[in-house]
Amino acid sequence: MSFMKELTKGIVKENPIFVLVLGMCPTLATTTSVNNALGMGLAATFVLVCSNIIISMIRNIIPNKIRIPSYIIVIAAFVSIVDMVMAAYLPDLHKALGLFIPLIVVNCIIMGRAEAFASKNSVMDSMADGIGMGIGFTLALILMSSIREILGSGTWAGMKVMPVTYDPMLVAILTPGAFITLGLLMAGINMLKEKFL
Amino acid sequence: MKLKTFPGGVHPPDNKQYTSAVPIEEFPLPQKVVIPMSQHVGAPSVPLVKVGEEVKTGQKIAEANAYVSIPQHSSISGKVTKIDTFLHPLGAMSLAIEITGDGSDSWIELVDEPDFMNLPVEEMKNRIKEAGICGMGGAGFPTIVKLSPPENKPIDTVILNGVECEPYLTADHRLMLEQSEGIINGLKIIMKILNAQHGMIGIESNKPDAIAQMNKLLASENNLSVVPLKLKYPQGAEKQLIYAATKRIVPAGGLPLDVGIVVQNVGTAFAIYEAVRFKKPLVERIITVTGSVVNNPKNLKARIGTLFSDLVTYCGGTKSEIGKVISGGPMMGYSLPSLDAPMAKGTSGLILFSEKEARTIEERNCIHCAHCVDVCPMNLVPSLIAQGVKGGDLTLAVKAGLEDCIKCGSCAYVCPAHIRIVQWVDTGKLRYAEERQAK
Amino acid sequence: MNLSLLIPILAPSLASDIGVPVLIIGAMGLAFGLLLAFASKVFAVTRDPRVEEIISVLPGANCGGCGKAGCAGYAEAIVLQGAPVNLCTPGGPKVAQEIAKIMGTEAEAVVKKIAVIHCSTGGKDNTKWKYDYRGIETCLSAVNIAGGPNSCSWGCVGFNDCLNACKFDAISVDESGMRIIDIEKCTGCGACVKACPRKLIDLISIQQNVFIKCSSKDKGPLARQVCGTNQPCIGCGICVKKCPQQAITMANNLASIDYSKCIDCGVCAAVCPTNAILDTLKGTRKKSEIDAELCDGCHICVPVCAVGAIKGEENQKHNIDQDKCIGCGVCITVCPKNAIKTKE
Amino acid sequence: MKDKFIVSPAPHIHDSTSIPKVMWNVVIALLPALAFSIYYWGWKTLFLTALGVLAAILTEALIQKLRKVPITVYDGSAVVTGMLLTYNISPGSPWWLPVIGSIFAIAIGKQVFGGLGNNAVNPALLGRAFLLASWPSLMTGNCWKPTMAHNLSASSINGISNLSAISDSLATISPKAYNLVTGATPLKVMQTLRDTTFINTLTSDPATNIDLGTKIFNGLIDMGTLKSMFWGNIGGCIGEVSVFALLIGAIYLLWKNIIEWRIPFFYLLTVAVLTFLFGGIPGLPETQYSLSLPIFHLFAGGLILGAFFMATDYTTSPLTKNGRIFYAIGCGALTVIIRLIGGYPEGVSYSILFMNVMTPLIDKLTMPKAFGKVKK
Amino acid sequence: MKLFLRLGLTLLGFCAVATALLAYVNSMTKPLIDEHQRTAAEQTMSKLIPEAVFEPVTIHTEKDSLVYYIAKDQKTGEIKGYTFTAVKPGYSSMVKTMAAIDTNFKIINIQVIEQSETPGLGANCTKPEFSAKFSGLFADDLVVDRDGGKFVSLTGATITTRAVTNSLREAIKLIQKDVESKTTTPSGEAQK
Amino acid sequence: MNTLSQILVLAISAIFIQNLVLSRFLGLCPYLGVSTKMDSAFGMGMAVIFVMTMSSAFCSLIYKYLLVPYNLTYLSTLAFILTIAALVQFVEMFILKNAPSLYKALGVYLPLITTNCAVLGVAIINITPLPDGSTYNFLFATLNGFFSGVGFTFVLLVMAAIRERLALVDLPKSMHGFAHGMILAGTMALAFSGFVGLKI
Ligand SMILES: Cc1cc2nc3c(=O)[nH]c(=O)nc-3n(C[C@H](O)[C@H](O)[C@H](O)COP(=O)(O)O)c2cc1C
Ligand SMILES: Cc1cc2nc3c(=O)[nH]c(=O)nc-3n(C[C@H](O)[C@H](O)[C@H](O)COP(=O)(O)O)c2cc1C
Ligand SMILES: Cc1cc2nc3c(=O)[nH]c(=O)nc-3n(C[C@H](O)[C@H](O)[C@H](O)COP(=O)(O)O)c2cc1C
Ligand SMILES: Cc1cc2nc3c(=O)[nH]c(=O)nc-3n(C[C@H](O)[C@H](O)[C@@H](O)CO)c2cc1C
Ligand code: SF4
Ligand code: SF4
Ligand code: SF4
Ligand code: SF4
Ligand code: FES
Repeated sequence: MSFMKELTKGIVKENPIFVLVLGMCPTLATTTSVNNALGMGLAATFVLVCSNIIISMIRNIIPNKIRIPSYIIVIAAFVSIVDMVMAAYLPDLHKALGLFIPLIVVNCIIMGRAEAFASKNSVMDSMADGIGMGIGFTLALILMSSIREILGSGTWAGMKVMPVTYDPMLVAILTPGAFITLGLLMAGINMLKEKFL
Repeated sequence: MKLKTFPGGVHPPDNKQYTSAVPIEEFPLPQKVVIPMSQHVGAPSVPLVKVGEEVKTGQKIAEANAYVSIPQHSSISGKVTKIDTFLHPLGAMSLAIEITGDGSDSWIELVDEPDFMNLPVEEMKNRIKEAGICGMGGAGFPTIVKLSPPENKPIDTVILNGVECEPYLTADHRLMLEQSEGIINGLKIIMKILNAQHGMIGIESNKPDAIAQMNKLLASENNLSVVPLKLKYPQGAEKQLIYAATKRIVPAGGLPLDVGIVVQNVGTAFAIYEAVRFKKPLVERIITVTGSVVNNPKNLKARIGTLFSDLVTYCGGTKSEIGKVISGGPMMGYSLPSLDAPMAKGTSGLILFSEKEARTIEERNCIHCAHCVDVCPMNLVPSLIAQGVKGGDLTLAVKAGLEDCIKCGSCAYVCPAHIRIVQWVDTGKLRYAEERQAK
Repeated sequence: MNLSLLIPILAPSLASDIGVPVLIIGAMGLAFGLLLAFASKVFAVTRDPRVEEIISVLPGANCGGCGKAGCAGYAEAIVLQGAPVNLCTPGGPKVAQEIAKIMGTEAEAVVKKIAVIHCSTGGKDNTKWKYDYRGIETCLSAVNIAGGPNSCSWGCVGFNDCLNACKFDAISVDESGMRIIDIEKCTGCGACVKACPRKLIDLISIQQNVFIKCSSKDKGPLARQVCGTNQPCIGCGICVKKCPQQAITMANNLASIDYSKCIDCGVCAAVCPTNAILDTLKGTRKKSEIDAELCDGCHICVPVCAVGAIKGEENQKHNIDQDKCIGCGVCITVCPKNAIKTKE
Repeated sequence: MKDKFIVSPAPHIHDSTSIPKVMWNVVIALLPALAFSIYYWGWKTLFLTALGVLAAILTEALIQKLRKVPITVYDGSAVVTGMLLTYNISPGSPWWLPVIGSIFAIAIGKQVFGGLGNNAVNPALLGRAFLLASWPSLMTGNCWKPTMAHNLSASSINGISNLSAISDSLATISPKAYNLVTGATPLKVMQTLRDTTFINTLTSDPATNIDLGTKIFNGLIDMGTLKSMFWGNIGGCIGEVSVFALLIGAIYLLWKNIIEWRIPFFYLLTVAVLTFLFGGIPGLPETQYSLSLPIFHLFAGGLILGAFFMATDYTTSPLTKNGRIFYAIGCGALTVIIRLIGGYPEGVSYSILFMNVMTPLIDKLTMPKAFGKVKK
Repeated sequence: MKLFLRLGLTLLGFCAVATALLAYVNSMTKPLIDEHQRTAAEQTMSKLIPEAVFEPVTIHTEKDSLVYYIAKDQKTGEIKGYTFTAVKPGYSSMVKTMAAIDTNFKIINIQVIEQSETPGLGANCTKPEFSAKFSGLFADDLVVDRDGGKFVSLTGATITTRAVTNSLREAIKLIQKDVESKTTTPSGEAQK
Repeated sequence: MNTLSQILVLAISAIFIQNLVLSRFLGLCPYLGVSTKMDSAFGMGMAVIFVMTMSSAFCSLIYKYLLVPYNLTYLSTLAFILTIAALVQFVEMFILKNAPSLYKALGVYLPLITTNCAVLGVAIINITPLPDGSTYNFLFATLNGFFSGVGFTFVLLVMAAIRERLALVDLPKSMHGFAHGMILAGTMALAFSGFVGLKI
């Protein structure tokens, strides 16, 4: 029961991007295309789930003083694994995501969930939390990237969706576009909240 | 010659044409006067009379009960008919004494000492104190306090403020033309009391006749002079006047006496002269009754406590619907809910606006045009004061100059967004005082 | 974890591939561990244990959403500067409660007080205007010009300074223009009390239900003339006389209730000729009835009833007019025979 | 309310100014430039401007309606924004460019912050930056060329008038140089000249290259060119071409006390001084210039438009007097930096945008001391 | 002392386990990654000139050096052409292009292999339509229209186009010189 | 180019052209979270400058003398983040004990920084090959850390000043919270894009 609850809360109610406002950097940097976003989302989800599991397993044996370094080592280990595996098997995606794979280590979501959830909850719940948060994160990334890719390149996941005459609004896939898209999405969510809450 | 002035300021149309050429007229004895107990800065006076008591013109009816306070005198002879709260010329309700006249205007005993200049300083000061004089330029600070500076602050210059920079008002202007001798004598008395070496009379360039007249009279005096000033509002504000006339800068939060100067209104000087020479208490003053809806705008010499409605009636009533009643000048005066208020010692004007003139435009967001910054004579950032108070950030308001604002209204006058900056300042000052008290 | 993955580690061919890095990074780990151990010894500082406690409750995301510098900064702000406990968005209400638990041990004993506005008009539409006010719309500013725009110089001007000062959204304006205080939301912080320039708001125990809804110190006729809702306190003094507890005093034409004496009976509200007293329990109190068996007609109860609900000739059975009875229960306390009871 | 007097805070009289008056005056001041642009480019510029203005007004009204706040489009500020935005695009733009730009300018630049007075940066410039980032080819390309033939001779199109004499032979000596001087805006030519490697490739002979480079440079800053630039006989955006027309408007604004002298003065002064000091062309050691180079830079591109109409935008320029000076110097310095070593030939819009975001900080740091407060 | 040991050893433990794990993963993936990197270049080359083996040649110029490959037919060993990589700064990055030319120094094909230009503008240089424009051109054709040449640049990305054309042109000229000098002086020493 | 002008170029590039926040998308969480007040922004900025400089220096040393010689570059992420976490914690304890007043100003921001991806980001950028294939040496890595921190602080302060001003006005309801911060960041990114292509 609680497993399902922990699983679903990350998707909407405590969506890490729109509600908790964590992990902004990859959100903005990797949403230039749906493929990148999906890659980043899955990579982060993998790390999130694994680190949540391990941390909740070891949460009782870590002295408080070195809690953060220890967590970080766990996280970093998984990130490095993702990094290497991706470089080996998905070299193109690895190249596109660039710097942001190693930066999953410091993605506030992962450390935040480790601290806020996994360090206090059972392995099962932590796993559920990780999966839920990961899915929430990934979905949010896909939403962002869909908007940006369609507007900025006229494609969705690489497929042409806009009419040929469409002259893409480049700014959507550039830095300012990232901020503004997310800002408008958040405003939209605020508006919905106001209406329905 | 380049006229002296200060940085900043605005040029509102002066509208003095209604009354500047109209000689002072004596307002006939009113049937009823209402003497407010606080016509001045400081502690309110305490009534000495009871309801039903007979009083003479000039009789003391209320006593100063603190150092910064003044006595009040009956301005007509008659009977005390009420001691209650009445509408005050600044708008609120406050304690006042109502006297119904007997029509005889029988005065207390006055004297005439032509040799008044040789009275001892203490006696002079005593007469001024007993006459209940407070500043007649608007602020109403008890004059006797100003004339008793601490010993470590010698005063070398006395400036008479004949600027009258407020549009519409001509009371000081007429007084300077018609009572120049008295004013000069008042100046001399002040200088003697303060042991000051220089005397100046600051007059704006839109009163060339007053400048000429004063110049003529002062030609023979080598320590007295007229300072013609550029036509600009608020030229009459103390610190700006001092700067224009002497280039001295009164420190923020300081007083003119910190730079060896005392400023008095020309009307005050005249009252001082009368008090010292005749022992005459301050029971009458010049008031300009004007505005587009007044039938016959006039400069009146009227008794303190005369009701505004009586003044308006005497000036022939109104041509059309009154929109707004202003006691004082249009830049700093107060608008009143009715004409039932009396004139006080500091009331130099009564202005009636038509509805159209009175209409205001809604306040909008500040557009940061900085017009207010450019005109502020105190070098403040008025828009940020207003925004700070409005947005709840008093620290910002104080940084932008909340405490130093003299509320001249130049900023609000030019603001294209019609922001009530002065009212925000007022509100901010109240809130800030509260906040500091809480600490 | 699949242990077979670890097997190659044991294989000697991989020893150098794995041994060297393990050695180096392990050494780094050891070094940093020792460094931190050393630091925590040498730089040990005692802090308020509650700070640590709160830090452990907070999500630890260090998101800065609370406006403070990270979770630790927020925890410190709560303990040292008394910051509100509900600023952590990620933590939500659960965390707020937990923090309150850590912080609030002393606070629990105190009876909750809430704000009450002593004016029945709500300003604006419900008041008479003295003039056409064209200034900025805050109560403080308005009151400061020409004595305030409403004809009653004591009453609410209605520009919502109180509402804007309330950080908890506890004050709202209802459709009749009155300011309503939400008992649930009001925390008794007193911000509105400070904000009201007319000093109309008071903090009163949440258990009280009877309030004077006027602050006018004007004399009766004037008060009637200027009051927008025609419910002013006219200083008639009837409530003072009728209060069974002598809890009401009259000063400057204005009644005020001493809540240390008030028993919430509602008599004053019932007798006030102008309805200046609000009784939130009005009509809901359980009424009294006389047990005919026990009543011996001593007539003691008749004069004490403020609303004259008790009828009966001396030495005959009395009865209570149920339409009139307000259920204040005063008669119950005076009946020597214990004949009066609260109706179930 | 006849029966009641009006009571309001002092002052009881007000200057005749108001937001709509100010804004419509700015519109008036912008009209001469519009007239000149119609003269030079044809009616299309009027059409584009009208579209931009209309889009701005409609966007503003729509958002205000959705937000249920008073609709204030008649105050003219949206009109100014729409006009200035259109002034900042090229006359050959497709019709939807000013429309989308205006929508973005008003929606994202202004209304998301609550409308007039709250915006952080100049909406029109934000709109331009948005268009530039979105459709750089339309914004920087030569799409205005076709419409420009309007009663102008080809050689003076880009204003390099003294090159007309050599231009025929130029086409044979160095097609590259010919293309440059006939095809681009003066600033673009200037920027290209600063690229030393470019000059080296004009022809195969280094000496000829230097000579050609020097000729082009001298042509740029020669009196005839400056005259063309003053009247607007050159390539450029709709509103920026005629220095003369813009100055008429600027003088009107100064006279009406709508803008204050500090920002334009220090902006232009900074540009003049810096270009005088550093504006020379590194690869052409022999070029001689005196005041003509700073004048070239003052007249070129959008500087006059920017300094008088955009840097002075109330909301996004500092309040304090000293702040305005720092702000203007910052604008000037950045403009010159971008023109001389930046990635764009013209730096006015970005420099103003950048200083816009600095404005609140500048205001904080330059809060004046009250009259009588001792300076520490 | 106990604290010291505890903290130190715990971190040591974590580091050791993590590192061991990573080292293991690394040992598994490294060959693959290296392979990718190595073959990436080769793949591109063989895409440009199929069925060939490549022999590196280094030319030294005053400033730096250029490596190009002689492509010889896998079977016959006949020289099919040359491949090389050329770099120049574009709009916001270094643009690296690999190209193949035939023995007449005519471009067979090109491929931009590294750039981070503006997506939608300069970044369009990786598209096949762009590469296609190069086939069959000689060094002297590689001048963009803006510079008086004939090469039609990418819309709104003259700078990127220029980077590609200029870098290729210069490289081709170098290689041509080198190859020609070798054919005339059979010793093969091409030092300048 | 001599070293001094190289440093100048590095500074300008790190602060304006390749600004961490506006062009590299790093450190956004604190950029949005701690930019509502100038005071906090300043404290946070100083703490970031300090930690970023230190960590860049340490990481550069570790990379050069431990990881590269033993062919362990695949462990850089692990080694760097370990170093940063330990360093931050050490510095925090150190300041808390030895300079309580400094701790008041900066200390509270330190824990925020461990999870600030900008610090690790800069450490990784420092070992990423430049266009010419070289990497920053120790001095330049340290300076890059420092200037990147300065760039972060700069935009943080600018943002805080804007948001303090906006705090005084009525923003539309939907713009409350992070929404207007995001749009402001986008606006700033557009304003900063004027620096793209600066030839220094
Ligand atoms: C608390 C207080 C004390 C003052 N003391 C003196 C004084 O000792 N001497 C003096 O010349 N004026 C004194 N003033 C009067 C001021 O200088 C000034 O005349 C008065 O505030 C009115 O100024 P205004 O009409 O320019 O507003 C005092 C004013 C205040 C409020
Ligand atoms: C904005 C402003 C304008 C003023 N204008 C005048 C004026 O025109 N004439 C005048 O006598 N006092 C004017 N005052 C009051 C003077 O500052 C000062 O209080 C007065 O001259 C002192 O003289 P008194 O105490 O005799 O009134 C003005 C004050 C302010 C703040
Ligand atoms: C946001 C933005 C991105 C740009 N990206 C590129 C680019 O990637 N490649 C490029 O060559 N030019 C780029 N440009 C520059 C212009 O498009 C440039 O003016 C264009 O290359 C036309 O140059 P020309 O005037 O020489 O024809 C960019 C411009 C902007 C505003
Ligand atoms: C002197 C002056 C200059 C203006 N400049 C601009 C401008 O550059 N861009 C713009 O969008 N609006 C401008 N406006 C109009 C108005 O201020 C603007 O629409 C506001 O929304 C923004 O600050 C200007 C207004 C004035 C009075
Ligand atoms: S801020 Fe005060 S002193 Fe300055 S112009 Fe406004 S009212 Fe006058
Ligand atoms: S004059 Fe008015 S709109 Fe202009 S800056 Fe001052 S307060 Fe703002
Ligand atoms: S301000 Fe405080 S006391 Fe007043 S209503 Fe709100 S919560 Fe209650
Ligand atoms: S603050 Fe006071 S006067 Fe103002 S609305 Fe509230 S109760 Fe009424
Ligand atoms: S993800 Fe970069 S700071 Fe939060």
